[in-house]
Amino acid sequence: MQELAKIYGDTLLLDKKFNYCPGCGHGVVTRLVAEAIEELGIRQRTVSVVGIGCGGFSHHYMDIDAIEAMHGRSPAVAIGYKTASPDKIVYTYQGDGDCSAIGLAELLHGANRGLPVTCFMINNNLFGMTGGQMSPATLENQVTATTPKGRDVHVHGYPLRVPEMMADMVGAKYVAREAVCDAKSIRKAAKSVRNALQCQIQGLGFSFVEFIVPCPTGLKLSVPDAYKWSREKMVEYFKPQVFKNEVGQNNEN
Amino acid sequence: MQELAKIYGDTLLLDKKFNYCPGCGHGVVTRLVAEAIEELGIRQRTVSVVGIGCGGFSHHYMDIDAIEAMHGRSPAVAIGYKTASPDKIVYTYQGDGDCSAIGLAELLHGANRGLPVTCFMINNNLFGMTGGQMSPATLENQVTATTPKGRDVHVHGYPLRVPEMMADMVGAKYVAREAVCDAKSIRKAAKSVRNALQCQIQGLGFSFVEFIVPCPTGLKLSVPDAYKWSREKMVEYFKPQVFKNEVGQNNEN
Amino acid sequence: MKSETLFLKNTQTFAEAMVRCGVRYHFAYPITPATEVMKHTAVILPEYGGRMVQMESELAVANALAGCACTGTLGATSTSGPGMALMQESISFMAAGELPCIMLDAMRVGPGDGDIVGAQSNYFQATRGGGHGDYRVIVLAPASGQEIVDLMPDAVKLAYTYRTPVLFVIDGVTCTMTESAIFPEAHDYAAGFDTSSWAYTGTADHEKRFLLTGSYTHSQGEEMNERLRAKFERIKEKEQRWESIQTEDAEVVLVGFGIHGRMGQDLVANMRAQGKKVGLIRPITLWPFPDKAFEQLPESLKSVLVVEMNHGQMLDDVRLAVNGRVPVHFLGKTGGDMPLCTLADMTAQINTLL
Amino acid sequence: MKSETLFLKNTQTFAEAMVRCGVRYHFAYPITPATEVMKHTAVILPEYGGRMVQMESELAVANALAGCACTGTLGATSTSGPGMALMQESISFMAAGELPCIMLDAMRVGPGDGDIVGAQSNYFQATRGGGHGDYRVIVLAPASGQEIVDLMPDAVKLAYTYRTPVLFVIDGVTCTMTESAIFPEAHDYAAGFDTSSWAYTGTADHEKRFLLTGSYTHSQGEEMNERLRAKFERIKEKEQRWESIQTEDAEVVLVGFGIHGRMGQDLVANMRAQGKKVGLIRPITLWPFPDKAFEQLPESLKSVLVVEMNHGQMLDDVRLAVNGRVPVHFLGKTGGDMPLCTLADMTAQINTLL
Amino acid sequence: MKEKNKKHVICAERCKSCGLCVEACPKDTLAIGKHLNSQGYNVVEQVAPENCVLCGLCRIVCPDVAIGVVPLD
Amino acid sequence: MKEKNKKHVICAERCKSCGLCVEACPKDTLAIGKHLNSQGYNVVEQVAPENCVLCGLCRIVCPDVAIGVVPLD
Amino acid sequence: MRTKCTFSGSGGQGSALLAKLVCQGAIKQGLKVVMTQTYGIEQRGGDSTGYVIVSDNFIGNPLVENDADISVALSPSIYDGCVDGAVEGGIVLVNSSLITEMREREGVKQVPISASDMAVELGSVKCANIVMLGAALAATNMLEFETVEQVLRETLGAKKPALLEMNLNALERGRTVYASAAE
Amino acid sequence: MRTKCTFSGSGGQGSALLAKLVCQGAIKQGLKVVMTQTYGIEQRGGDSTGYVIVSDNFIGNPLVENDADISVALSPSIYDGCVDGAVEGGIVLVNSSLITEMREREGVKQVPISASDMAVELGSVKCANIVMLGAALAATNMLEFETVEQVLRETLGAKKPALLEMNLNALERGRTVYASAAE
Ligand SMILES: Cc1ncc(C[n+]2csc(CCOP(=O)(O)OP(=O)(O)O)c2C)c(N)n1
Ligand SMILES: Cc1ncc(C[n+]2csc(CCOP(=O)(O)OP(=O)(O)O)c2C)c(N)n1
Ligand code: SF4
Ligand code: SF4
Ligand code: SF4
Ligand code: SF4
Ligand code: SF4
Ligand code: SF4
Ligand SMILES: [Mg+2]
Ligand SMILES: [Mg+2]
Repeated sequence: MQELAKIYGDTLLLDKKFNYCPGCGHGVVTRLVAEAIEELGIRQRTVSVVGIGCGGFSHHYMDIDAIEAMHGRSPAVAIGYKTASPDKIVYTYQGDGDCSAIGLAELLHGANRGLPVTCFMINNNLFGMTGGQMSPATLENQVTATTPKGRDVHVHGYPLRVPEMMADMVGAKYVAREAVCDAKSIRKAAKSVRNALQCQIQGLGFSFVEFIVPCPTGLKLSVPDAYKWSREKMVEYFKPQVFKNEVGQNNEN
Repeated sequence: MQELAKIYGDTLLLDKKFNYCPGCGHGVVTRLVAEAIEELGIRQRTVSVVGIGCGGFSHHYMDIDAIEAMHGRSPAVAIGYKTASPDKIVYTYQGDGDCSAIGLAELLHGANRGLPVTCFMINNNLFGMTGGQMSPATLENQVTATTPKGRDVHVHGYPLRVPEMMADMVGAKYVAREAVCDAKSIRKAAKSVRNALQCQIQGLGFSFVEFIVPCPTGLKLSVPDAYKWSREKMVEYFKPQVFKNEVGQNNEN
Repeated sequence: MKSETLFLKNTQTFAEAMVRCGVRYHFAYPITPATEVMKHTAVILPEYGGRMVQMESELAVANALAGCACTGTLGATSTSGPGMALMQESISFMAAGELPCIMLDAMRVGPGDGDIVGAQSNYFQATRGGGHGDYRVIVLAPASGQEIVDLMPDAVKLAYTYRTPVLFVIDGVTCTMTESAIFPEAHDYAAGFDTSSWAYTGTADHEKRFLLTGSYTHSQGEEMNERLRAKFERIKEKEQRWESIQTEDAEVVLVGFGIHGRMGQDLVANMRAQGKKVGLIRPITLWPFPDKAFEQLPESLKSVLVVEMNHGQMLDDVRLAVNGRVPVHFLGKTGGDMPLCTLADMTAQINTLL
Repeated sequence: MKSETLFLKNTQTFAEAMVRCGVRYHFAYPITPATEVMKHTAVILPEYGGRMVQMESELAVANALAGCACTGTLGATSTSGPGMALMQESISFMAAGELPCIMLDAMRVGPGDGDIVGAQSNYFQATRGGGHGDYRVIVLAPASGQEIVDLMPDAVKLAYTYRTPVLFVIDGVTCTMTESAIFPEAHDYAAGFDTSSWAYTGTADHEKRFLLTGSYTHSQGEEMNERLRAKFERIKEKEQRWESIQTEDAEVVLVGFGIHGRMGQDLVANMRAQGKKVGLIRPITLWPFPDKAFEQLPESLKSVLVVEMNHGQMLDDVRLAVNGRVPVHFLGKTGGDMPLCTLADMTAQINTLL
Repeated sequence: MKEKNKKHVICAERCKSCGLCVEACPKDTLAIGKHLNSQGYNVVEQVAPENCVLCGLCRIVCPDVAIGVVPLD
Repeated sequence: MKEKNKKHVICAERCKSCGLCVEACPKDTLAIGKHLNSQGYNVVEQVAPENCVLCGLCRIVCPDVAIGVVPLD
Repeated sequence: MRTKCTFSGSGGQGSALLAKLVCQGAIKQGLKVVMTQTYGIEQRGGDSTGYVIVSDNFIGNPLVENDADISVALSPSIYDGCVDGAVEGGIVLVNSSLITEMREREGVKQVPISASDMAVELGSVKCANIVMLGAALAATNMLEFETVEQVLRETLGAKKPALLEMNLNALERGRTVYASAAE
Repeated sequence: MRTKCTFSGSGGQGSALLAKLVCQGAIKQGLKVVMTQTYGIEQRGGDSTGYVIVSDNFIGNPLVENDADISVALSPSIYDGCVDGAVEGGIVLVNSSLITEMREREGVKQVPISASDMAVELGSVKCANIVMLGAALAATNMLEFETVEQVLRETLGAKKPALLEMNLNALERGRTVYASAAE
């Protein structure tokens, strides 16, 4: 740990073990966010507004201030915060349920408002914390705790694609979907995290990144199978792509 | 009145005078909806779920059952209704504030769910009933009761385009934006009203029509000026178009 | 479904009971510890021709429930405190619109998002409401799986007789307890009620109807309020439910609902065995609060002890019912690994009062 | 801003008062009769370097307000009953997270969406809350434009001293009344409080901080609740406010808040002029309820009359305070063209009690 | 080109004097009149009924269902 | 092709035995070992350290920040 | 001294302005004043009433609860309410140009004034409210006539000097006409 | 008669199953039974405890409030809680394969049983909980031994006959070993 700490710097608090399940995709995204904060040198002026869900723990592993908002309301909290303190860097860290089920209005209105805040949506395609229920991102016919015969799209609709809904919004300046399912996709995701925060630092406007991550526990799959499933099924429907990038900055590595 | 009643049939209750302001676009849309119900022969099995706003009065002028939902929640009410009574025809009649400010989540999730219900959004680009405040559809720099110096897009975002957000939703089968600003656009709008209800009658899925209408009172303009303003300014930003039409039916006139 | 005895978690018992009594549509959004209810109805409702519909939020849930009720059909929901907070708007709407439905608050610790362990801190929320205006809903507080089963037919009847939401409040400890309950033969109690005089089912067989809770003329608003006021008075008069145990000669009466009421049964037995004159009043309806239970308190009574899994909420209602006749004491806690007072705590406290 | 006398609608007075006392961010969503407040702040806040931010809903409003408070900055909102219902979740959150802010409920008739005429039917919502868990917020009930101005500095101080939302409840009749108020020189009372010990402003000058109201260990939940319980007790002890008029020898005491309390002033004067021994208690804080006002009720007292613009809500608190010593009567109505009892109604009722 | 079996009607009680039909009429047959209805509005009237072609445009644009072309009986 | 000044490290206490690094390693140098850490997980270990090319892929994929390549000091 | 006033009319007749002018006059004279209004959903026009209480001490009860000392009825639709809303011994000023049928109420003095006609004579039907204001001042002595003149000057003077002239005349006309109309 | 039981272990040790089997046995014998569980956020594994009360009459208080008559401690992490949670005169069955350090508590009888080792011998460490069940039955007489055998047969018999055999052996082993272990 001490040794690893060298490469991570001050943001990541390695003395706190992640209490995510083994293999949980939140672990990777949490690390990527911490790395970007460290690299961008914004740790001391960054505040995380986390959602209710497994990702709510993410801030415990970083040396930054944090606010655990009510379920789904992080974007509104972030807007209130940023209004009063425009010099701070504010990002939300929300699950797909938090962000796109109960919190859809706050997210989309937040995006449309265009204040420079950043929303990260960690899409593990179900409600992890509450025990693996269907979320808006659950795939057609997927069995979950609340869809014992699989998601019936005639009752519960098709899986909801979120960044696609921001395409038309002028105030949204960086919008991307990334996957966190193998080394290559993780490297790409790291870039989007930086871009999204950079977008805020430059005061351009709203930024958003969705991450496709596996929740082995909720999927009731072994860790490798959960990753395989996400790589194959999830990424097919939720295509990773950068929808919008108005960040002037040139971003290497 | 008696004489006019001949051409309108049973749905429109002409003995009740509209209590919209002179020139209000709600009057036209209300009539179009009544005409479509009459033509499609669904009066006795149609239920209107109206929003809170000036359009909340729309059902008073029709011989149909109605539910005045809480502000913004009509789509959720309609879904509960349709779930329990799938043979009924259920449409919501909501203002732009009701539908796209406070009620955005219920609308979009409703659309995505894809149950065959119909939502009509009457976009007069402000909150009419409460006295002309900014709505999500208020144009850049437009002066309203709550934007005394005009809508500042850096604080309140750019005007929100709603049907555009449904483009990607499989469950939404008829999606259109119409204008109600002159005879020609009204004729086109009439077609969309029929198509949207037809979409529901055929059980295809969710249908949605936005209507660009003038609110002379809220705009503080004379009636002709309000229509002119809507034709010019509103229609420029909110382009009327049929985004999606999966209604199998051939629709003449 | 024939009569049978099932050993279930009480959340599952709730699901079974409501479906067997006629609920066909269950609208819900996951939240611990209420989620088990929707997991269970997702499995069993299709067998009854019904459906569990997971909505995108509790706001949507409560409004879909209202829409379902408008058709005259019995719907239900289940949630916990944070979800209840989001349903207040629609509960006020349903109360105003006189729409029947069944709701469950599987109470967990607050405030804020709170913890998933049990609590009774939503007593005010349930009985006084956080919605808009003057309104009440009937609140039932069963203390065991069997009582959930036994109260369900009543709940449906109350919902339709008075055209009102009926809210079950069950603390998270009781909700997550597993025990046996005897289910009588399934019976659709809702079907016994004729809703054709009010349901909004289209004008084929009735004159135009509409449900308004606003935008009426001022006088209509007053009429609605007076109609509701009269109905609430009627419910208060006729529907108070409680269990009294050995209050006739008691020196101390324990008052507790849900799990504390249930523990009180043991407490009275234990203390009576020691010759101590202790009685119990266990409110079963929280609204209407069983004021009548307090009407004939005995001369022997020295004090009343209210025990709650919160910081003192039903306490107000007990004090209102006792109205200064004897001192009313309070014992309560919430949060922590043991979010409730133990029997030992209660016993110790009562001993100081005897 | 210098001291000046302004003749304003009381909603505008509220806007002026809060801005002159330090509110810099006003988050709101239109609703009659509260909308005037945001219309006014939209004009004046920019002059103070602040901003009125119209949000997409009351849910967003209340959560933005929480976010603003997290920075230590004083924010405010204004709404009416239906909007209050939607804010319950976040109010519980702010109470749990100990976040200061100023709120206004310009009370209108309910239930459901209700009518835009005035009411006092959100007393329970304000004092008992509809949010999740055991919590309270300070509730102030001014009875005139001048009292709005006079209470505002206190409101800001209370919000920061106790780190809590402070909620003004003003019935729609009083809100839409136009009258003069003397404004003292503007002063930013919020600026006088050091928030650096708790605000979530980044780790540049403090150790990592985080605001949790859930997902804590069970014991943290209990600690939070015990901390809040102690704080609420402190507030109850120290912050009760009320106005008593000629209660010392009264045979009947009238209790009313807001407009009814104000009318009571005339009533007492009129009846005393007729030699009738009538007094008035006008609660100014609704939570904490001024129990102390009822402690030394005179021997002469025969009964208490509670008058509200609702169906009896503060009535509970008055009965709890009187605790059975004398009968407590109630007079109240809501809705209609005249949504409140007139002075004539009140006088007639009191005459039957003398 | 008047169509047979049809006639032009105005429902004075419903008219709110908004003038939209006046603007829409291709034949300039309509104008706001002097007569006040019970709602207090100056009712629109046909000032040149002979020019009316029964095209129905006035009906289409009227937000108050106060005007139109109806069958002769 | 080992880079100089760098070494491969495993933080046994953080490892949750998920196996993702094992899968990701291009050189098959990693395997789940027998040692249990205090969290009760079998810690991953380098079974063929000599083959490690210090490419850092294991670090990238590890969800628990339990493994990686660090400067020699 | 406390005077309760009711100013009622239909949309556009300026009853709210009337109420406001009285308020401003009262403030000028250092009196206490409270104004309440019937208020409705924005879009509906229709009748409106402004209630004003002028007093030399704190006004507890801000309601005019059918005890108006002076009531101005500008249009027929609100006439009944004005008559019922007057106190025993109160005065109702009736715009007899529009209100053609009056009904008796014992103990209430009704004074017909053809305010709209006079206003047309004076230049615009819009100043009928000011005619009534002049009459109301004459009927009650609740304010100095000059104070209200001053208020008119301040509010209209700068922006619309032509209007001011007409309104001052209307005010005066109301005052002088009251005496004769009231016999 | 009323017996309060606590079954504790770490994730995967099957303490909840243990509790459930006791419940099923009780139901079979027509007894009243209530089970409560410590419950947490789904994702966290960790320790878990099942509390069971078996009684021949209605169970008012469903809590085992530090008054367990019989307590099974499967892993070291929950050992302390088991000892503290026993009633005066209660019995704690200690899985001595994993719990190597015991601490004295007066009035509580602690019985070490190397359940995990025995389970390994019997075929799988997973049946350590069943060994303990056998011992618990021997220690308390709260249920007939045969009833629980029957429950095992019904729950495992159909699906997993091989497992059944092992578990029946484990149950028996627990019973016989209890006598000697308890001296
Ligand atoms: C108002 C409210 N409703 C429901 C819940 C229960 N709840 C907690 S987390 C969660 C969803 C978690 O799913 P997601 O946001 O996808 O996060 P994940 O755990 O999958 O990362 C829910 C429904 C709550 N805390 N508050
Ligand atoms: C929860 C809630 N918030 C606010 C209001 C107040 N309100 C009534 S109508 C309305 C907006 C009306 O605007 P829109 O939906 O665009 O309809 P319009 O009147 O313009 O047709 C608002 C904010 C309310 N009734 N309920
Ligand atoms: S439940 Fe899923 S999302 Fe939550 S920590 Fe476990 S693996 Fe991660
Ligand atoms: S306010 Fe606007 S939307 Fe409302 S009725 Fe009047 S014109 Fe129509
Ligand atoms: S029918 Fe045509 S021509 Fe005749 S009045 Fe109407 S718009 Fe004009
Ligand atoms: S459009 Fe209709 S309401 Fe308007 S003037 Fe013509 S007839 Fe009258
Ligand atoms: S650094 Fe590369 S080669 Fe070495 S263990 Fe990690 S993945 Fe394998
Ligand atoms: S990826 Fe990390 S947690 Fe998983 S086995 Fe490898 S080192 Fe351990
Ligand atoms: Mg998720
Ligand atoms: Mg609108």
